[in-house]
Amino acid sequence: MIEYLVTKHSYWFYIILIMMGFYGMMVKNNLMKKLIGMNIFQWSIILFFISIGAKKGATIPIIETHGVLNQAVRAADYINPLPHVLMLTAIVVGVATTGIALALLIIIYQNYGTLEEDEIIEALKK
Amino acid sequence: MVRILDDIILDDSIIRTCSRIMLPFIQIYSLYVFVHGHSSPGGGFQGGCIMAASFILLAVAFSIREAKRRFKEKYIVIFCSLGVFIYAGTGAVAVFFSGNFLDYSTWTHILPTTPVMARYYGMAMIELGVQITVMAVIISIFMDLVTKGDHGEAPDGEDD
Amino acid sequence: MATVYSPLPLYAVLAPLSGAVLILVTGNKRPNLREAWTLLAALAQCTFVYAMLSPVLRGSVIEYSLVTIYRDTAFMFRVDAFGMVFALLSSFLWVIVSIYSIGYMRSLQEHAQTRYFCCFALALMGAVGVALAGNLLTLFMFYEILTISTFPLVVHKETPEAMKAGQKYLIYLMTGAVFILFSMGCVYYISGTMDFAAGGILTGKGSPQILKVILVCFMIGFGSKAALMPLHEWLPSAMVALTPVSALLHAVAVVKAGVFCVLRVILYVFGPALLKQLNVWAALLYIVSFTVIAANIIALTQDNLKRRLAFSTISSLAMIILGACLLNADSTRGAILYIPFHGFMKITLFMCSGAIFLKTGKKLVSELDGIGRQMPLTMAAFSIAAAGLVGIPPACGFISKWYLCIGAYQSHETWFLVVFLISSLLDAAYLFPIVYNAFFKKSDSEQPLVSEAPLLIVIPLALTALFSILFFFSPDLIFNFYNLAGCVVYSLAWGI
Amino acid sequence: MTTVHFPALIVVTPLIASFIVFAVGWFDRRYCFPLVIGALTACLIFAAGLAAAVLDNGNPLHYHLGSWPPPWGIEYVVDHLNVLILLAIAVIALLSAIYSRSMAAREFPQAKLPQLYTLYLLQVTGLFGITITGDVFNLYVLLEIASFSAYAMIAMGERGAAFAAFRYMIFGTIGACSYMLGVGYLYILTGSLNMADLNQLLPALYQSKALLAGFSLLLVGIAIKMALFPVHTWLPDSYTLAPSSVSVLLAPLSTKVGAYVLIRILLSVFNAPFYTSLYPAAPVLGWIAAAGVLFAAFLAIAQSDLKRMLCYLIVCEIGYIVIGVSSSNRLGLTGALLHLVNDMFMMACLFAVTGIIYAHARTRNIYELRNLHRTLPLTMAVFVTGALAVIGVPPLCGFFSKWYLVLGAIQAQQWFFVFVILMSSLLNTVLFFRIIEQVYFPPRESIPAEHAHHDTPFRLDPVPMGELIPAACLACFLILLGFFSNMLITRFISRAIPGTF
Amino acid sequence: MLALFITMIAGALLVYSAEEFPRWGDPQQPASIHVSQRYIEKTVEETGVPNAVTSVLADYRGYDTMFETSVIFSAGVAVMMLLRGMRHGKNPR
Repeated sequence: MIEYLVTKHSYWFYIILIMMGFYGMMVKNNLMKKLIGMNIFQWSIILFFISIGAKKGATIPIIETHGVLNQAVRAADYINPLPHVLMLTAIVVGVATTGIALALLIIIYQNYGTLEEDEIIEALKK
Repeated sequence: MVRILDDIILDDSIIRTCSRIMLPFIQIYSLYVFVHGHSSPGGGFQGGCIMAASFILLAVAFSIREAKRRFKEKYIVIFCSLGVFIYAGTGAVAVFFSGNFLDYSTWTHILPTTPVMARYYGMAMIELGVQITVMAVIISIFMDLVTKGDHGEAPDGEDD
Repeated sequence: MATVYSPLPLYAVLAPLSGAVLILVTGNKRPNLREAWTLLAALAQCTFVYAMLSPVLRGSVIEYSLVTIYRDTAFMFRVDAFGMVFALLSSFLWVIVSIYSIGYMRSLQEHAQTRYFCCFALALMGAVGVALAGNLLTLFMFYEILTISTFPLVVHKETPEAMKAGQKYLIYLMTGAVFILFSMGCVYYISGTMDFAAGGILTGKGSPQILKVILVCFMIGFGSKAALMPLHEWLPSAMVALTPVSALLHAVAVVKAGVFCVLRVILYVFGPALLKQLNVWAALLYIVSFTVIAANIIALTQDNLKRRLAFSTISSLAMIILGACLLNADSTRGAILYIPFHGFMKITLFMCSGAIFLKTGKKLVSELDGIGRQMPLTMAAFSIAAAGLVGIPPACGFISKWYLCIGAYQSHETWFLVVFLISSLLDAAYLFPIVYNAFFKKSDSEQPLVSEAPLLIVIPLALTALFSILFFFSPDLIFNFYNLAGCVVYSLAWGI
Repeated sequence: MTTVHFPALIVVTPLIASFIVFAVGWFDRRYCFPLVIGALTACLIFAAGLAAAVLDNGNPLHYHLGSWPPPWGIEYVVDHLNVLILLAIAVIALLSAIYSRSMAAREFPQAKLPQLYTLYLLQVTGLFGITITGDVFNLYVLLEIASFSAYAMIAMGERGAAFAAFRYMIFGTIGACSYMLGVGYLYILTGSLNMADLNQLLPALYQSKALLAGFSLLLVGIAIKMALFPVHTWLPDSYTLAPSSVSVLLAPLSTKVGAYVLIRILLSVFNAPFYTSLYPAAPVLGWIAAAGVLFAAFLAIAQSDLKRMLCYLIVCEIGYIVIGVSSSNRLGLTGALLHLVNDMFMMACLFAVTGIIYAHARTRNIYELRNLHRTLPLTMAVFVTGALAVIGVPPLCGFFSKWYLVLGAIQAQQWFFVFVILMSSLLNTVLFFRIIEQVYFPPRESIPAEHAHHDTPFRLDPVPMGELIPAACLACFLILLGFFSNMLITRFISRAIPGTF
Repeated sequence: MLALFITMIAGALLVYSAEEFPRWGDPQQPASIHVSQRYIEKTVEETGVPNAVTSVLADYRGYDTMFETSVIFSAGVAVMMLLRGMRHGKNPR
């Protein structure tokens, strides 16, 4: 168990974060808070991916050739670039989601004068 | 409800002076980040964000109107599509040289370089596209959000 | 048995379809042209079907297959003697009824006549398609077309009552269709084919339990159309439809399509040999014979003429199924003969009731006293058909009933012999009083003097009445029903 | 031009077109529509070319983007499974674009039309990409493109649409994120993102708990995207309130494409033993779907709003498809794939008709549609065709897919699924004949005079041809699909199903 | 309450399944040895770009990035369509 805790702590953190986000998204009544929960949700997943790419004692994946071309490069010296690339995409997606969500919230607020879900549903009923 | 263009104007000489000084450096820095993306952390997306940030600073420090005077609505629209178009076009050019889509190494037909360097330039090209689009879109989203979309396409055409 | 490949069955189905399209296109602008299309389509269909008679009589089978619907199951027509009987019957009676209904609709100035004629043509397409279908899938297609296209005819009057009837009709038949779909699936899953074959395709396949389930589902499905007793409810209430509809569809095309499908399943999917093994079969016999008696008894209590005829229809249909279920040569022959003969007689009765309603506006049996003097021809036809239905010799009903009784006797099921006889008595009991009162009883209420209905209405019913007498003297007249029944019995390898 | 580059072009053409539409539309709106039509027509041509190519050389086409070999680069795979769906998407996208012209002009302010068409093309891009891609992460990105354009277009609808869109966005984001998380689990276990490569690597890990977690995360994500029963709640609101010109594109395609993704993940990333025998994923899915079918069918009957009823019908049909998948034998899968294609056309047809009705009668309440067939004869004829197809009346297409589904369930000895399918088709009958009665045979008292409509001459519907013709074409497709369903099955579907079944 | 329950269950399952992950930062975990090796070792000689992230982003998986840019673009268009002239727009949403 201790071994699990120590060697995989980053995964623990991501799980805690993702659950916070999920809970916020499901329970909160205020749409803005829902949106914040959504962001936490997304960023925790990004954290997870980044922690996949990590390697002990490795540096950023920028190959130092020192001018000497085609020398042997050890993959273990550089952290894994792929998760970072994927997460760059995921970040962009997150930004876009937030942008659209904010736009929707502005519209909702202009129509109903509130961001509380139950009040909006009430307003929609009549 | 009053037009928001007029009520987001904060008048503070310190902020204005500082930001006037900082703006060019921010923009230079964004270009640096973009250009050195190949050999150091950075790239089109990051550069674009910083460039957009400079305009956002402009809008915050002076006024939306000011920012829009520097960066016309029309150009936002054009840049939005231009950037992505550069990207997709870069890929499509490869198809005309009977290579697969996005295969920059086929550029050796037009560029006097090796396939490897052709890829190098191709990447520079698309990073440029990313930079332009990201900058334009972030500025546009920012302006739409803060002004509740009440600028640009007013029924009486484009205001400045 | 030789197999002839010819597109005739396809034409026989396409004729009413194109007729329907033409009717729709012509619309209400030119009523005469529209009705001309109807007649033309009917005649064309009748000719196409009749053209197939002679090869079938020679014992060969006409096949024609279009696109493959499903692996080895094509959209296929396969015309054998049994299908021929039903196809001939419905296509010929359509000609007569379309004349009748032209007269009827015109004199009543019904609304939405285009819809009426169009759906009528579609229904006939469905009926003949069912008759000519070569496998379960094709049969099911036409069955559904028949069901759907009859719905507008049932609700034609658009009164709340009619709507209720239509809903009832749909619920019953659609539920049935679902059961059929299920059992079709099982049949394919067990036997790997859906083509009909004399003597059945399921012998030696599947476990008896699943076979029983399939049989029951088929019975529920097709029985709902054949108005077997627990599922008969829609038929009497569907009598709100116009008389020509009741006449052709609810006495011949639709319900007999149900009976036809039941017989198809019994004789060509399960096969007599297999059915004898399953002991569901005995239960089936008892349910059916219960229907025969009960429907007749209910008919006694009905005062509305059309409802009474409807219940008598239910009983007669059950009698046909009973005959086939007895599973021996003579009873089967009798049953198959009773399909066309009952068709001719019952349609006569309905057309008579329509004519009476047209002239006097009367629907109830109790109002018909003395009508015979004013409409002698109509009531004469009525009495002939009634006699035939009861089974009194100078009308064709006798022949089929005779065979049924012989069959029941031969299979040592004396009980069913009794059923046949009792039902005949009951037929007499609810039909003859009408005739008697019509001719010999003076009507107490003073009513305006009315004459015969217009010719377009009288001629058809006279014709059918005539036919139902002629068939007694030569059952092979024109349509060779007798020989066809013989072919069926022979093909089922019972010998003559 | 040879079909070598079609796999890339079919996705890139609408993409590039969308940029051009956006830029050009800013200056002159008149050029937008022709551009859209041109792009979509090109896509149709590409799709047809791909279909021909796949049929010619019986095995899948692979396209390496940037000409990097698969596990390193992204590859596109066109096989018998998705070329059929590509064709269907192309046809429906083109028809609904034609349909949406006058409709959108009515529903949107003129200034927004270019942006609408831009998002429209992006949506089509996303759908094509999802269908054609062979890389799990690329699929995620395309999923998001499709979803974003959907959110925005839905939010332009009637009152309450923005709120519905926000809810849809919350749900959709949960779905997309949990899909991405599942991809992350696959990646951390194998280090690969390519479907074919994963299919090679995974069997060694089939016992691992982490893989099971990843699998279930993927399933949850896809289930939300395809609106499977317990997580379907975003669908009815958002599709009902969306503008007709938009819902005619979204409603038929996006959920079905989600169903396609499910099938693709189950068959191409994992394999049959994993989700049938090793873990009982298939039966679980099947039972959920069966519950969903009944639930949705009953709720559909409870609705009085025509469009909302159709939305519940979509949930119902998705349930059919999943049932077919879960019966996990050749017949059932055939039924599922056939129903996937058929249902795209059925729903497109019905939604198109609903849009026309709403535009013409200003109501969607099925009890106010009386005698509509007098003013809109052809439209209502199309509606009846669609209704009969959904009910499953032969020879319309709906019958055959249901037939295969029933056979599959029987072969899997799942009698309850058989019951569900048959039962729900009964409920559909009730559903539609309720409306058909209201339209064609309204109660007498609602007609002013006894023979008011006696012999009214036939007039074509007073609606724009641009809306009528696509709807009629879709109705024709329903009939053609019925007659040529066997051709589809023998040419495409039977080869798409792996031989292990 | 139910939501809390669901969250807890899901979290527990995730924790449970995370036990089988390779230990964090292990250079030999499959994610680091299967595909990504080529990216690191070959980036200079295949693309001439020392920054592996850039080369993967823009070349190996450049197609993803194109759609990433399209996502940003679509977001911009969406926000524009949603908010522009909202106060002049006729039907309230």
